[in-house]
Amino acid sequence: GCAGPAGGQPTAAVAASELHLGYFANVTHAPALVGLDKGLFAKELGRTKISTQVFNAGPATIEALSAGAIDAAFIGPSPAINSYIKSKGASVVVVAGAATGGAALVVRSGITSAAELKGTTLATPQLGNTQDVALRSWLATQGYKTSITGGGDVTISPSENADTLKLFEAGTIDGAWLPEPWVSRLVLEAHAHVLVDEASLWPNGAFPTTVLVVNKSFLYAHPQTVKALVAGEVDSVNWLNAHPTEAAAAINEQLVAVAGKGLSAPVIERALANVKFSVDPQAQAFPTLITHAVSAGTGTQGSITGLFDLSLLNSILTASGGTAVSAHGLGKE
Amino acid sequence: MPPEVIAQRDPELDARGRTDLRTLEAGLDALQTGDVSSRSGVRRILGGVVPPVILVIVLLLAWQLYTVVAHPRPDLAPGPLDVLGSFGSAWTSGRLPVAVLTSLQRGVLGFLIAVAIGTPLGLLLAEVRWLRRALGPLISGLQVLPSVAWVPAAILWFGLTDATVYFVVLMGAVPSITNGLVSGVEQVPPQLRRVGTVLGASRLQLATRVILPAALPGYLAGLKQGWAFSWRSLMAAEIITVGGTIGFGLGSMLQQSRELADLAAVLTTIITILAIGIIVELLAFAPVERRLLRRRGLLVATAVGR
Amino acid sequence: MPPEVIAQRDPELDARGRTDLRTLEAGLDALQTGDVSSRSGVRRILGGVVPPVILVIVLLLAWQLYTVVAHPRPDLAPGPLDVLGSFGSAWTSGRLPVAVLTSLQRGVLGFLIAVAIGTPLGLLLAEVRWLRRALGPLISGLQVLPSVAWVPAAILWFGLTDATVYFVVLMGAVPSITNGLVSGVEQVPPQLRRVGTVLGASRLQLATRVILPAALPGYLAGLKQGWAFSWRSLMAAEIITVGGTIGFGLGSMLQQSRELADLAAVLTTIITILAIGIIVELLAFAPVERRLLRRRGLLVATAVGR
Amino acid sequence: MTVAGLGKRFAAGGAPVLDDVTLTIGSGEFVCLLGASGCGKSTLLNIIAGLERPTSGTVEVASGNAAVMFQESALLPWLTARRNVELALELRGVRRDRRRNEALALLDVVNLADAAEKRPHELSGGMRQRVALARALAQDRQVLLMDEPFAALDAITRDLLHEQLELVWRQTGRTIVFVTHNVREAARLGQRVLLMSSRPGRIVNEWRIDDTGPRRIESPEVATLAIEITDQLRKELRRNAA
Amino acid sequence: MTVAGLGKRFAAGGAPVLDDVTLTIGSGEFVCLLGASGCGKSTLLNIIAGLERPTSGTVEVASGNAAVMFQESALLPWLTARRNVELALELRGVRRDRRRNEALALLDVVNLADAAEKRPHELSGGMRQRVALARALAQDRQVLLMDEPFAALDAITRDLLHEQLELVWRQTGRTIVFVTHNVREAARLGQRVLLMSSRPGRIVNEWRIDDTGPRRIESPEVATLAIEITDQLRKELRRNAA
Ligand SMILES: Nc1ncnc2c1ncn2[C@@H]1O[C@H](COP(=O)(O)OP(=O)(O)OP(=O)(O)O)[C@@H](O)[C@H]1O
Ligand SMILES: Nc1ncnc2c1ncn2[C@@H]1O[C@H](COP(=O)(O)OP(=O)(O)OP(=O)(O)O)[C@@H](O)[C@H]1O
Ligand SMILES: [Mg+2]
Ligand SMILES: [Mg+2]
Repeated sequence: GCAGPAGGQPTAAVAASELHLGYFANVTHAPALVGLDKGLFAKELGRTKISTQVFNAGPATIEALSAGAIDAAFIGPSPAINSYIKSKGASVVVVAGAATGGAALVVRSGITSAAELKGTTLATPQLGNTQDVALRSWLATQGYKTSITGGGDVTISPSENADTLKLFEAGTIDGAWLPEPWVSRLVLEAHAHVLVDEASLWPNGAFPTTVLVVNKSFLYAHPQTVKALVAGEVDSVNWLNAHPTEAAAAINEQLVAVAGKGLSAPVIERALANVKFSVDPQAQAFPTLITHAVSAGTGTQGSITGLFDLSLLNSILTASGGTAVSAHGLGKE
Repeated sequence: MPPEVIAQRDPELDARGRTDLRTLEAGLDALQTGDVSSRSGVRRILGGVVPPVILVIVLLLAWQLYTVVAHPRPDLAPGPLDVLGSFGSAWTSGRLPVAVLTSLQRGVLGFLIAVAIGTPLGLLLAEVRWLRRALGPLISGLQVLPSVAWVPAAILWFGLTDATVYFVVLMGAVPSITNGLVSGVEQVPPQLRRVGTVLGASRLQLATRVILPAALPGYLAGLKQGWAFSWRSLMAAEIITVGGTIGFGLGSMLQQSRELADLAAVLTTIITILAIGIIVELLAFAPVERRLLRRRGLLVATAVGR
Repeated sequence: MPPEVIAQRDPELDARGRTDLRTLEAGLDALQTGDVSSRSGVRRILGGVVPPVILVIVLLLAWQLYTVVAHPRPDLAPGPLDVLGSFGSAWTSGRLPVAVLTSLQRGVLGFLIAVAIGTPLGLLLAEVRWLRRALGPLISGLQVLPSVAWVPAAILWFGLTDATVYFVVLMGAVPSITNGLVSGVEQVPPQLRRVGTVLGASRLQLATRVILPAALPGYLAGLKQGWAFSWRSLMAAEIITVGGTIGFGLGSMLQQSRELADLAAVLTTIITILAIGIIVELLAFAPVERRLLRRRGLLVATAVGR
Repeated sequence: MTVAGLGKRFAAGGAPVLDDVTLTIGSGEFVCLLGASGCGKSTLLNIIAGLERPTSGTVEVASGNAAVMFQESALLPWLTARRNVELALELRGVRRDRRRNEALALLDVVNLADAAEKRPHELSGGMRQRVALARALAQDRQVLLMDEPFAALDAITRDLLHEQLELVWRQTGRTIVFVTHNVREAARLGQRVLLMSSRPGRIVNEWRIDDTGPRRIESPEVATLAIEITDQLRKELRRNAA
Repeated sequence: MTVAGLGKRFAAGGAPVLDDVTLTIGSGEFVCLLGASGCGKSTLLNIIAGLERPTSGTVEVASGNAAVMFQESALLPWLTARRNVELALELRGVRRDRRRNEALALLDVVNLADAAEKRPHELSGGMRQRVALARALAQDRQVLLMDEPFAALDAITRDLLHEQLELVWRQTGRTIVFVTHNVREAARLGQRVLLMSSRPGRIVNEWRIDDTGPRRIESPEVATLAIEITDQLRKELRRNAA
């Protein structure tokens, strides 16, 4: 029972009694981890209860959003784009950014240049996820043919990150394009080395790694709740950028609480050095992501105009004296 | 000539004839329904149970001996004692009981829903000829489809929720149950229908007093297969759909043990799944089926272990 | 009195008797083996095929109408045309043919290996009584275990390789095939064994000329079930074991389509899996079975669509 | 009971199975219908019983519906002998409290009171047919149609059941139409024997036997009649050989 | 053929099924073994055929093994009539090139040359038993044991098969032991009729019939004998009622 935003002012809309938030137990989702750890979301949400669900892959998160099991989620940009295009704009809206950077191609010793990748097997976290698309499109620029059915000059084998570590240690695969902290784990625990840092492929080194999305219908029904969520995230990102030394401990605390196991100090330090936290979703990068996904065969061409609704974020940012972020013509600002 | 006249024509001869016939028939009946001396039930069951149990014990001993003598990598070939230990710890930690309860509850609930859907559907198909001709092949076709193929679609529709699990279980079990009922009704001997008609049964009486009881064995077979499919589909669904709000079942435990590379726990779970399958079969279906078949004389008194 | 004397006693009467008997028997035979006029095969098949096809078309139209009228979210409820488009693009991109070929090849190879293992095992069990009593219940028990439960263990043993897939397929199919053969041999009427003995067959002749041909229908039923289990297990294994060096099969495609949130592709794959199941059944097993049963008069000439 | 000009085809354009069958059976008569297998005896009986519809002609049973007994006893296998009989009583409309005693009385008529609580599979073939006879009597119809009721039994049992059936007939005065292909059985039981031809089924001959009380199947009168009928029957068979 | 002091128990401590059965059968004789069902006729025949071992006593068949014919034809359902007969020839050791003709000749003996290429399920019950007879003849043994071979057939077919069997017997001079519970069948066919008692099975009576050529089942001599045997048999039955 919620009225639409017909009157311009969504006065009829009420705050949701509960907000279901999904995220990964992962360094690139630190704004979620810290926000929960420090109670920043709860503080902003007030009477609205927050309940969380931990995922380990983007597709499952999107499925939960589609099925209405969660209302908002921290997620990589590729699944968000994919869902938006497949649903013809009906599924999700990006309301803020969360993290940028922190992905790289790591390979075994003995491979020092792109030319030596021919005939190798490389892993990615999941078919069609942000890193998978990145690897495929980068390989294409290097002149390699790949296929999502597994053939080609370089075999890409989407595997779970934990499996990837094992497969790499066993010598079954020659490298992987991974997000943090797996890049750091492979480097520090399995003696891999970074061949390509994804940051080097983007202008200014800025590319989106994690964004905050909400169900479109939820946004229409409960804009205040979403605004509170975004406000909590802004606080969280600000805290992370203000306390770089305490961040590792706070993140690890949540990891232990959620996944039962934390990360070693060197891994988390190396990981945090590569990930930047920012509420700017880097909208300008999204069209490039689509082009990459389409050429890699994991995505379909489609319009993402309307994917962004940064109006809530910008009102918060400007109210606190910050600068607004741009949707680059892909939605409300 | 009215019947009474015939009947009274020679009452004395008649009475003599009757007594003589009575003795003759009694003699013949005694000969033809002689004692079918069968081995005692307990001995028969023992004869069926003992050999496989001995074999299992021998296999376990050989396995233990192998791990002791050959010292294989314990993560790739844990011994029976490791598995036992893993079972013990999974049990005391409460993980195993939770998983068993969750899975059993889902399996039973899913099965019951499947029965609730499959039975009226089966009755409808059995009764309405054109519907059976049109829908029957589709339902038989669905039986060919591995229900695990529904998992990805269900996940997209229902997300990682229990609804996904139930959907997959239903897609596995409903066709079996429906088909069992339809073929049970189809296999009712036409003779029995004729008997019902001749005895003057109405359409409803024919259905409830003759056709349904006669179709029961086929229906029961369908139920049994439906349960097997429920259980299979449930395990598949639980293994694939981890995460989300999905509760922790045996399939989840299997997948979790795999992720922890804990082969002993994997084997513990496999054995538990097997044990539950066998126990449900033995406790829930076997007695009903045996009673039903015995009442109809369809159960030949053969040794269990044949 | 030597037989010749009897035979020659009255040759003329004898000859008359023979001719008369010949006419009488011919008359009786003509009466009792009358033309069993059956509906023509084509019409029967048409009668069985047309109603479900019409139903499918109606369902498709209703589905399309729903998507046109109700405008559901296209990622959660694609229309039939979307699915058709997805099928076309998957086919032209080569993904679908690769997946079909890979899966079919694995399924067939796995099934053949299962036959090669299950057949001698079944023969052994059928022949050696104590082995059957000990091993039989274990093999029946294994049939209760969802073969998907073996996937996690197989992954730990064989890693993410094709060996895992084949192992799971074997664990699904071998028990069915073995059990089919054993129960086929068990169901050979004892009368036929006696006939063989009376005719003077040696032990080997009895096995090859009497028991094996008589056990063929049961064996075939086992093979059919074995194939169904192979295909089910294969799909489960392919869906679960993504990554590593595993080739791209229909299960992988299903999982991939799920990850790309592409429900149209998921439905395309489900329909392909169903179609392959039905086609293999129709092309490989049905003709063999029908021929076998018809030769034994076990196939009642009923309408296909019953 | 009157059957007039009865014809029956199963397929629309097929050969007729029955062709112009006309017969009249008086009340209390015991009529045997004799013919080679496949000549249409069961079809005729089913039409009289109302289980099938004739293609042409009419059937009129003066006393309403008829009771039927089949070759296989067709007892409901999940009910005991008594409950099988009770079902017939129930469907006839007998009140619940009287059913049990009436069923037991009927079972006693066929000397089966002791086996009342046994299920069909625990009974021998002869006992099953006697339960079926009791059930047919429970229907309390004037006409009893029997389709080769004793064909599946061994000869000793069959002879006893002949006596049983005759006793029942004499005691109850039912009209019985008894189908068989056993010439001696027909000659032993019937007051009238009707011989049917095959393809199409017609009534081609009829014999009447004076009822001089129970007769043995080995008796000379049965033998004489049997020889005569057999010769006729064989003539029919020879006709089919051509 | 001599059977001496034969006894048989199935369970170690159970009641004997056969007890002290002694009989001698001459070459070329046609002996009918008559008894109520379950009295041990099949058991006795199986012991003579070597399919079962006696608990005590001896069986001696002068001419070696015996051919056997069962109640259900027990043809191999996947072989045509001709191949069924050929199998018997093959197992007897007949050379491959002669089998076909010999099989066809044997089928002609039972008037089935036309149905040689049909499978059992395409044949009527009577035709199947005739194929089984041809197969038994193919074994070329002096002794032919028959266990209720015509019990499952309808009466008309059975009468014809009696004539067929008698013809074969007269032409080939086989020794035939024919088990039945049909008194008239025994009286119609046998030169000697042996009556067996039940529980335990013993030979309690014996009738000899002068062979004056083929006789009809309806003939007075058969009837007289049948009455006599039936009375004896019923005495046996009454004994069991007690
Ligand atoms: N439902 C049916 N559809 C087609 N033909 C039928 C059907 N029922 C019987 N027939 C044919 O009608 C003929 C007569 O059949 P019916 O069963 O009446 O013979 P019958 O005299 O009772 O034979 P039997 O002595 O073997 O019982 C047979 O040729 C049979 O093939
Ligand atoms: N294999 C067996 N094990 C135990 N008891 C048996 C076995 N075979 C037969 N019997 C018993 O032996 C007795 C005689 O059986 P048999 O088959 O010889 O009788 P029959 O005279 O041939 O009967 P029918 O006329 O019914 O064929 C029966 O009481 C039967 O229960
Ligand atoms: Mg009939
Ligand atoms: Mg017998």
